[in-house]
Amino acid sequence: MQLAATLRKEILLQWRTRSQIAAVFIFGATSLLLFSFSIGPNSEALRLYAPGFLWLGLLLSSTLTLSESFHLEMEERALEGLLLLPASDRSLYYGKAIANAFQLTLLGIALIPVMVVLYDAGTTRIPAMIGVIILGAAGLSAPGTLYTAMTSQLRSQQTLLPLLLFPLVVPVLLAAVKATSLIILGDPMGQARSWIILLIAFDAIYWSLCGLLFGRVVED
Amino acid sequence: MRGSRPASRSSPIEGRRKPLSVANDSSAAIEAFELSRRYGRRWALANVSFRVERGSSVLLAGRNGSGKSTLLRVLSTAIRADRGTARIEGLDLRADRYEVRKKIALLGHHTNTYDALSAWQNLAISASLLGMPASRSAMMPLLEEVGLAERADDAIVGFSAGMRKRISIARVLLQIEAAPESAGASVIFLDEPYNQLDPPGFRFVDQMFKRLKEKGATVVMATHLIEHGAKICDVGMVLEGGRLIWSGPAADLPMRGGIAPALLTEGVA
Amino acid sequence: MTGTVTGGWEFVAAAYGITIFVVGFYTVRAILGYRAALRKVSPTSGETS
Amino acid sequence: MTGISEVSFAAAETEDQPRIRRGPLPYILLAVGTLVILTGAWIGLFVAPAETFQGNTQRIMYIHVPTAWAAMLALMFAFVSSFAYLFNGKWAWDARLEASIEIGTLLALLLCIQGSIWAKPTWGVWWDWDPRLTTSAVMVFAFAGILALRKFVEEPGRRATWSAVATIVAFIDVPVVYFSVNWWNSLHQTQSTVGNIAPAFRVPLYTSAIGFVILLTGLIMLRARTSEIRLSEEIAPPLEPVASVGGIRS
Repeated sequence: MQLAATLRKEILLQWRTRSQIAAVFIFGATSLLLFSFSIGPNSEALRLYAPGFLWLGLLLSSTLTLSESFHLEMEERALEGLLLLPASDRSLYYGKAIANAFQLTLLGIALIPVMVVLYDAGTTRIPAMIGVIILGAAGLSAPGTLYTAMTSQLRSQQTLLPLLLFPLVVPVLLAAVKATSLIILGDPMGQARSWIILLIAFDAIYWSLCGLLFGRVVED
Repeated sequence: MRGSRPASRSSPIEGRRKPLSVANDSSAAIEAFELSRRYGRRWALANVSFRVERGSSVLLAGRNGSGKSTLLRVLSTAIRADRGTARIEGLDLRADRYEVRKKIALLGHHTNTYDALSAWQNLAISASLLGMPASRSAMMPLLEEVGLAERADDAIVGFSAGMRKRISIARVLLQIEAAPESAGASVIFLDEPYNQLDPPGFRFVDQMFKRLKEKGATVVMATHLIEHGAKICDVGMVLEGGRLIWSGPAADLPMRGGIAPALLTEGVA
Repeated sequence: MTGTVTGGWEFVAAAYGITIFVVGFYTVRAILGYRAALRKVSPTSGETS
Repeated sequence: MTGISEVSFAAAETEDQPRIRRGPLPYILLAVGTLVILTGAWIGLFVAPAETFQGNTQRIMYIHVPTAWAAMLALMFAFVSSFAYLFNGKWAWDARLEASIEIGTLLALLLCIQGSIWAKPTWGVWWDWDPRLTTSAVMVFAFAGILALRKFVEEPGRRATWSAVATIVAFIDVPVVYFSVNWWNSLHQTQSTVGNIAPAFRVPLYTSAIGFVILLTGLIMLRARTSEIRLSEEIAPPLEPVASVGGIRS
């Protein structure tokens, strides 16, 4: 029941800060454009690297959305106020992590057309594609939410969050890129399934672990 | 005003040397035992022990940096004690943290609000977490009470410090009412509640104070307005350098509270 | 010993050299750091080793 | 009833203070460890025969594999220290955490360097995306990030809790990273193995492995002592148990 209340709060916050999300989308689209310059106008190579670029763009954007979501909590210590009501740290964590995953999923889905246009990397397997984006976004947001809860309380948050988060999400990146490229470039051996299972396993581990640890991070 | 104090002159606060030999009797709202908290090299709160009876009101005085806010934050579980502990209505600060939070409400220096959201939405978030109806119409009476009804739909980001304070006060009121199944907060910590408020705001805090006392709640108020506080509180406590240096009837505090005269002359925040 | 790849000593030397240098450097630093920290808190001790 | 309440207050009252630890044990361990490692290196370099296929470059394994074991042990100890700190809040565990993360990261870095030196003559490239090598590189960055986090957090209690949390999160990631890289790379690269070693190669390997573990223990002890002394300077000294003056009334 508390989770419903925290989710309601997150929806309110996201709706009120929707212009921020639009700005992050532009950031992501710009990075996709810039990535293509590193390859050159070689449509075949671009198509090959498109999934990698998509996920790198999403990973870079995630640091922005994560920081912003905790900036709102920390500037007037709103999170502390909720903890003292009392709200359970777990419901606050899962509310936040779900909201961040949702935001990243939206961003990922919005970036697909950009990827299709820039890299000619389209696919008809839309549900599978969205499924991979949801799982990947969840994998980024679970540890991302935990780490941002720490770094947002520090002065040098912009540097520290990528430093902590990026090495950790290597498996997410690998699995999501592989699965996405198998979806786009064709999957004769049916390998995408095993990458999706890896993503699910990562999500399962970190959604439970970070929920347990969040309380220690936000409580003084 | 003085008539509101209990007839007996004996203070509900007693410092104690031994760890609460008659502890855990349910009549105490707060029993603190050697509460201490450090910030880095400094003990902001050092061995503070006292006992507050239910329904009494405490005036917490002391200079800037004497540990008033730290004490209130430790007692309200916003921060941990590094040493010692306390019981709030019989519940241990450390062991029963979550349960303690159901009993307390803190009006602190931070407003605990979301700038991007409107006044009513901020209150609605708290209300829904407390399991209370959280619609806009349910929030309106509360906003009217704190004088913000016309600004209910405006984002807080444009609010003045005093208006933000009123929202915090509204949230404390919400916690006191709370859901019907739980009793609501009954130990209230007010950290400089008059700060940033205009004269109508002052009267408003006093009204809230009176209402709390009528409900039988225990109130601990840190303020620099000692003469005013002494009129409405039962008990006085003075902190200095993180230590409890004086406690007694609040009415005595302005005259006999040790450093209290110095506090009065050094200006009021 | 037939089929043995000869040479490669320069890689072996590099690997051992770097390992000894890094571990040795860190060990010395750890010892000095500990002694400095000890001296700072209690100036009289720290000579014993 | 009175007694119970006294007990519960007494338990909460305990306050942990970083200690200043002395004694020659770490120095002894360092000396013994160094000697054993040097012995193992001697045997590995000059006594053991060259390996049939890889030739002399195989001798790198006599330090590479022990480094890997030591790095893994150090990080495992960091993981244990994190749990210990989160459960009992003793400063000593924070000091051990700092020591073992620092040493584990350094050894993982060394591992990458040794690995690429070995990869050059064996595979012809400095860096092949071998799962072990890649995993240790990822670990270097992950744990270096935690060391950076420790530098940025000034409040000691917060620093300890946060780095313990981050260590648990990062350590759980090690097998996941290994597994995913292994899978990712398995299509075009057969793995290097160190299994099934002949006795002639086993002696130098195990000798230096034992030496590395002894040295590691000494280093962690020494480094943890330093951290604990620094902590004792950061944290306010214990309060004198003064008689409360709250009761003094005029």
